[in-house]
Amino acid sequence: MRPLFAKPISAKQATLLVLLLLIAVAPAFFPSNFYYRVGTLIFINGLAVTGLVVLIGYAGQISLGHAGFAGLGAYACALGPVHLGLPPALSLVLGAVLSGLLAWLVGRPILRLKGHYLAIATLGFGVLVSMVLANEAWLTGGPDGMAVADLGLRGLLKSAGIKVGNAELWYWLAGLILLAGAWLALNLKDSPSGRALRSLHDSEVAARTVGVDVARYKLSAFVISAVYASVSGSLLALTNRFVTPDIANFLHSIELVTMTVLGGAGTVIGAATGALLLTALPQVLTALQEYEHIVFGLIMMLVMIFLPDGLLPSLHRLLRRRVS
Amino acid sequence: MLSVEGLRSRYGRIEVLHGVDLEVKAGEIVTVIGANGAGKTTLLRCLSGVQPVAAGRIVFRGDDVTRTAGHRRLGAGLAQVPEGRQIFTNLTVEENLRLGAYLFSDDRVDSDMAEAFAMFPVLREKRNQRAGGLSGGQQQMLAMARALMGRPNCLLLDEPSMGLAPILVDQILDVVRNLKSLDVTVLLVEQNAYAALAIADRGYVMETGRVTMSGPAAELIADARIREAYLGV
Amino acid sequence: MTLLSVEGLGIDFGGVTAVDGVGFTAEPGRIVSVIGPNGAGKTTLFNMISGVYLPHRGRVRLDGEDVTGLAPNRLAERGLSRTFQNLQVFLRMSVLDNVMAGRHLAERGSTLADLLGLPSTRRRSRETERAARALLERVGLERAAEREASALSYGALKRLEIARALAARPRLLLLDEPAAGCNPVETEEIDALIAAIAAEGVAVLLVEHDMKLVMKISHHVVVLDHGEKIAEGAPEAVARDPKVVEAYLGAHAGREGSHALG
Amino acid sequence: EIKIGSTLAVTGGASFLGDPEARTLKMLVDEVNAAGGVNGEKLELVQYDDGGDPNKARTFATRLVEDDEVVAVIGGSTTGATMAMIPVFEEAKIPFISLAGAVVIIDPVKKWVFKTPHTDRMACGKIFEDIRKRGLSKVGLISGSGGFGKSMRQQCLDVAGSAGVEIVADETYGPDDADMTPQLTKIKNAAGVQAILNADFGQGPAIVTRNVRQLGIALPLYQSHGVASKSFIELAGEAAEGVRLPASALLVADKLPDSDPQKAVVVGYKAAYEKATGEPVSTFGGHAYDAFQMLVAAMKKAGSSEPAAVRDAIEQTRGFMGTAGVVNMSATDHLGLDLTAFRMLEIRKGDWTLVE
Amino acid sequence: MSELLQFTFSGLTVGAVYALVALGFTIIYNASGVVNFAQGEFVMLGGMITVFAHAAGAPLPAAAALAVVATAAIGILLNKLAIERARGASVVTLIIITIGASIFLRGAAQLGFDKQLHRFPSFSGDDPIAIAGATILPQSLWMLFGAAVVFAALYLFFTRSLTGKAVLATANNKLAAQLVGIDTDFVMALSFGLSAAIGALAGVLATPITLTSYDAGTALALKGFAAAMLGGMGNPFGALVGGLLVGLIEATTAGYLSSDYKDAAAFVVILAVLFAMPQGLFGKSAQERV
Ligand SMILES: Nc1ncnc2c1ncn2[C@@H]1O[C@H](COP(=O)(O)OP(=O)(O)OP(=O)(O)O)[C@@H](O)[C@H]1O
Ligand SMILES: Nc1ncnc2c1ncn2[C@@H]1O[C@H](COP(=O)(O)OP(=O)(O)OP(=O)(O)O)[C@@H](O)[C@H]1O
Ligand SMILES: [Mg+2]
Ligand SMILES: [Mg+2]
Repeated sequence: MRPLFAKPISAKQATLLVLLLLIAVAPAFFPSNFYYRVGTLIFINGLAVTGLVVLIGYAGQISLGHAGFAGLGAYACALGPVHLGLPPALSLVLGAVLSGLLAWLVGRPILRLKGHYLAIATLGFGVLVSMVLANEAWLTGGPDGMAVADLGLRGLLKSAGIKVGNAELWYWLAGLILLAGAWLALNLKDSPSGRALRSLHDSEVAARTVGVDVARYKLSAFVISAVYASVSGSLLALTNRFVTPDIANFLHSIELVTMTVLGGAGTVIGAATGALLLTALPQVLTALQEYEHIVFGLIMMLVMIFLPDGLLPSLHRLLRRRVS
Repeated sequence: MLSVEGLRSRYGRIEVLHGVDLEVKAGEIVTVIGANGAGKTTLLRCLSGVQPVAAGRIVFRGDDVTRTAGHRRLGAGLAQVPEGRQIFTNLTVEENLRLGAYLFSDDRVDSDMAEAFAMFPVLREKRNQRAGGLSGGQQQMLAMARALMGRPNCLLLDEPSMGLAPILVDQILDVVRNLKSLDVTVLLVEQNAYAALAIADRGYVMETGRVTMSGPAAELIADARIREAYLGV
Repeated sequence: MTLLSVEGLGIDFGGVTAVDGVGFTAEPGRIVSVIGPNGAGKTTLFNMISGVYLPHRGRVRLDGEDVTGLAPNRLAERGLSRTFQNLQVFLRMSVLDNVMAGRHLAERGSTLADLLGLPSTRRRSRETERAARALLERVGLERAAEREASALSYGALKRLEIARALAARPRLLLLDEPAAGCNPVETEEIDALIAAIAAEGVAVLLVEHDMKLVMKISHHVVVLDHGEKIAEGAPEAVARDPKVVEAYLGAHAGREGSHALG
Repeated sequence: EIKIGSTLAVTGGASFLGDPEARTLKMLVDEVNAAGGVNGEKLELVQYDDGGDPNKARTFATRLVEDDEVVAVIGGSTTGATMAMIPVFEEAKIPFISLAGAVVIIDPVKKWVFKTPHTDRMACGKIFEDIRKRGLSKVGLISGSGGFGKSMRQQCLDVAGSAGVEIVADETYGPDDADMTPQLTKIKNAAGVQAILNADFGQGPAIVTRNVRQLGIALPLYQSHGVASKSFIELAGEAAEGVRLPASALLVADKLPDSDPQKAVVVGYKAAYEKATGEPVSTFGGHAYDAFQMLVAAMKKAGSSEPAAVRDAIEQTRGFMGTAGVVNMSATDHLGLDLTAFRMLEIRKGDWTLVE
Repeated sequence: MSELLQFTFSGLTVGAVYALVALGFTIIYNASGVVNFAQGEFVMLGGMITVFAHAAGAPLPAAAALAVVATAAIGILLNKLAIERARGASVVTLIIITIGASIFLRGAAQLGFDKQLHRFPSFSGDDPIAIAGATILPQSLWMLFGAAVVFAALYLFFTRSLTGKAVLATANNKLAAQLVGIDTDFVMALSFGLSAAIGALAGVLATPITLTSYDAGTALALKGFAAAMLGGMGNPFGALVGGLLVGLIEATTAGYLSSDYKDAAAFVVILAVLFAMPQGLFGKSAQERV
């Protein structure tokens, strides 16, 4: 038998390992409970961004409307318990299914568009969703939002004799879900479907001639990323216990895409990095008071200028150059 | 006219030119032959200033142009017909040609364009069509014609006969030969090595980023190693 | 039964007829070359046969069945595979992944299974990889397997496309100027490769301006000019056809062509 | 040292709420510290900018509680942000005084949550009262589609019946819209319309006011308390003549009769604010002023900065004179203002005047 | 009837703003394929600089001219310091840089100016012009006029001038542009300068009607972008028509249907048009041959 270490671990295993270590070890350095909250937000954003890696990084299809799906997921968790009497966890699943279905429906016509036209169409879709959420106050509480039921996990754990703080609990829950999401996306990358997605990214004609059903694969990437966004939105609503239509705002969509590209659109670990940067940075920059936005914009530009392939891939390349 | 000393260039961290020396005298036709991936295209890209030079010197008409911006070299008379044609697919044929003479005023453009059309009548037929709709060979003609619009005194040709029908291959090589009579210096990269050597004064052989052989074209054509490795006879 | 038969195929672009009334057939194990001057309509013909363009007139039949206007991926499912004159490589993927993508039809499965990384998926991936590496060896790119495709030289990309097209195990292979950008020695390697592919029972359609190659390996030659078929037949006969010599070969190449025939 | 937290919409669409609020808090903290602090301890203000985004507000709320360990929080410029933060403070048991408008914040009463601004329901009531006084009853409503406008629209629709007013047209516009003539044309053509009410803050009301003039509509135009700042008059220009709105006494501080019990407070704050910032005072800064003074008074009264003690003291606030009026809190009323606190103002010759 | 006319006037007023913003997008897009997310900030700067220069005592025309020139300079700087440095980066990367730039400019405006809403006097007063029972403000006519002039200038630039062709060539194939002697850095600087100037002009013309503040750019950019896509990105005529169309759709929806969903109507129309014409109304298909 060959010794274990003789076989280098694959990129997929390395990514998962790094993520797992980061999630598990970080709390040791948390000065206060507040950092659990930031960590939770990073994981929740990271999840949506991982979905966008599938859509943007693998398949090369842009979307400026994914906050719309996050909004659906969030409001599913808000409305399910109130209007249908569903438990929140089930509402999350229902939201994901609905988002997937909606993505499947609108994806067909929308994904025939390319580049900026695809961007504006998805943006339009997102705007429509957020408008419905804001306007149909009888259902959604309007722009001022509505309260969301408790997930009830903490109570469950308590009755099982496990006591854990709310912030901590959400940290671990979101971390686990992000890991699961990353695992799925990584599986996909080097699978036959992943190759089909990446091939149509580079040349649709060539992808067609090797037999790839381009429309179908684009659609599946769109549906997958919509489900990711929806789950991420549900988690955000559940951890906040409150939701407003802002979650479906197009600025949120742009933020998600920015995270995706900033970290490095093609890779899951890059996406997580982008989520980390854009989520944590504003917290760090609060010290700068009114200079916050200037510095934030500046950092975004600098990262993209000096690390044009995104934070992680570029750093990786730099390091390799150093070594060789 | 054009001399290159110790030229090195890399893509990212991979060096693909490892110190190339080469010299083209005024009025000469010099050809570079070599296998796929030898670095011929990279060499021409360096000469035109669209590929960074890591080390070495490029001297054009007595001036060191190693760090000169690409569009300045064109002003000095150095033009290129690039690999893969690189035409402006969204512009019309005529606009492509007009941009070939970008640095020059309108007055000489009309006559030059008429010459180009005379050389490749197809282009006249398609003058108002989007260049992206042209067939591969027609695009190659357009690339050649566009470069000539700039009235270069030194022309770099990267596989100008690629994708051309045999009739046109002959014609292109005739054009190249004629350039000599117009005092245009030519550096020709060509896979059709036999034909290239036939019209060239001198030749260089490149292998994996280095010049491994050089000499008068007639000598190279007769060289057994070259005949076996590049001419296939 | 005839594998491919093309009947009266034609298409116009904005009033200009690019191809008109072209017909011919192709059989397993045989190489049919399509030659003609630049702009004669060869690539357009390929685009119509492979489903990239929708023909305005005429029929394409595979195994006698009308497949005109079918999407390229549907045609690929029926065993048609091709390369491109204007390279269409998956530039951001590795060389190996390019060829693996070429085996899409054989390796595809449910996307859900791929997401979950089920053993069946991994097994298919492993098989694909083995096949892809073998193909890379066949076109001489085995050492470049892990490189990103965008880092290859033009000639290498041409060969990569051939490997990708072969990965689909086609019954009908369309090659558009496979030897462009290759020197005579490299061209010989390619012609040996094409001959070998045909010998395995694949029907090959070849567009190429290298007359030596065409004359050497074709079983049948179709000549196009201005979108129409002007001649057809055995290579020797076509090369001597005055119409062909005038429209296409020119004096010198005509000589070269007949020279190649010995 | 006593740490007080705040998170406000200093930037973003609601920045003209959050910006004066933030400036006011800074100014007041400095003032108090210069005077020796509270109960012998200096105050420290920890302030964040949530841009009006509820999710950010929630994060900052957690940060204030967990990381900064503040004893009380003032803030939430918008209703959405406030509502998103409430569970955090309720759980952490920290008194929280909101500066946002909607009734839902304090109705039903939440143990740790208070607010200082008038509710939009009160504004509707005040406006309808004035309309009735003029002998009118048919109102065309045009509201912004943001949180403020939406919420006030709903409240106005709710109270219209009991106020004896009929809403004969109900139009909306988006927060970034530049021309409301289509909506106003519809209102103009509505049967029997006698007055127009615009529920919104920000640029919308200025544009509506100009559009009303452009269309030559001669009906009385009412704006909400959301436009109560000098810049509205500047932006709307001449078209603002005759516009009426309910607002706090702050805007007419110097015009109040000396006998007015509120005069001292509003004149004092106005002068201090305008000196400190060089900008005209607005109602919104006043909300922060009220909240801060109430908090400090509560801490003094409790003689401690213990959150629970402070909370109890806030709840016992009686007869506190703020910029919004007299505040009388109780266990069942965490706002403590009544309608008398509102003044009806009219814009004449480019300035606020009291309507009596 | 006068109702419809009023809705049309309203639509044209708003549409002219969108058209001006959309026209600003075309140049940078045509030079680089990049949708410049900071375009809205150029519009904002045009308005804000005019406001503050005017308040500081400059006569309105001088203040406006200063705003246009200063904004153009900021555009050129943005190109020099950011875009040019990211040489060879992908279009998506460049777009993210422009998003960063827009956040930066907004932050800078918030610091350098203030957070208040502003406006300055209309060019020809505020007395509405009455036509058949409907009214339109003179400033709306100024905007329509401005949009028409910018459109005509851009149209001539791209179809008649060699520099215009060089701009198109640079976006189409940068390598080839360099090989024919086009100074692509200059082309980029020029397009950022021009785009910024057009944006600033839009701000100058629109502020008397729309008002402005440090964060007014985002919403304008969104609508302008939508209008440009409706008309077909990169085509000045498309930008003009797209802008006016979006304005008219919004106004008639607000007037005849529901003002709640007037933005929705605009996007529904855009989606419908794109499904039928994937390149917008006047966009050219740029399908590459294989
Ligand atoms: N963009 C790139 N990134 C990395 N490596 C590259 C890139 N382009 C070319 N190379 C490598 O540089 C070497 C030289 O390539 P070049 O294109 O100059 O060869 P060539 O002699 O022109 O070949 P051909 O005859 O096939 O055109 C090759 O090994 C190639 O793989
Ligand atoms: N998409 C298109 N739009 C406009 N014209 C086209 C298009 N495709 C082909 N054509 C025209 O059709 C004719 C045939 O082109 P095609 O590419 O098929 O020629 P070809 O025989 O392959 O030539 P070559 O040997 O140069 O590659 C040409 O005149 C070309 O301009
Ligand atoms: Mg080459
Ligand atoms: Mg062809």
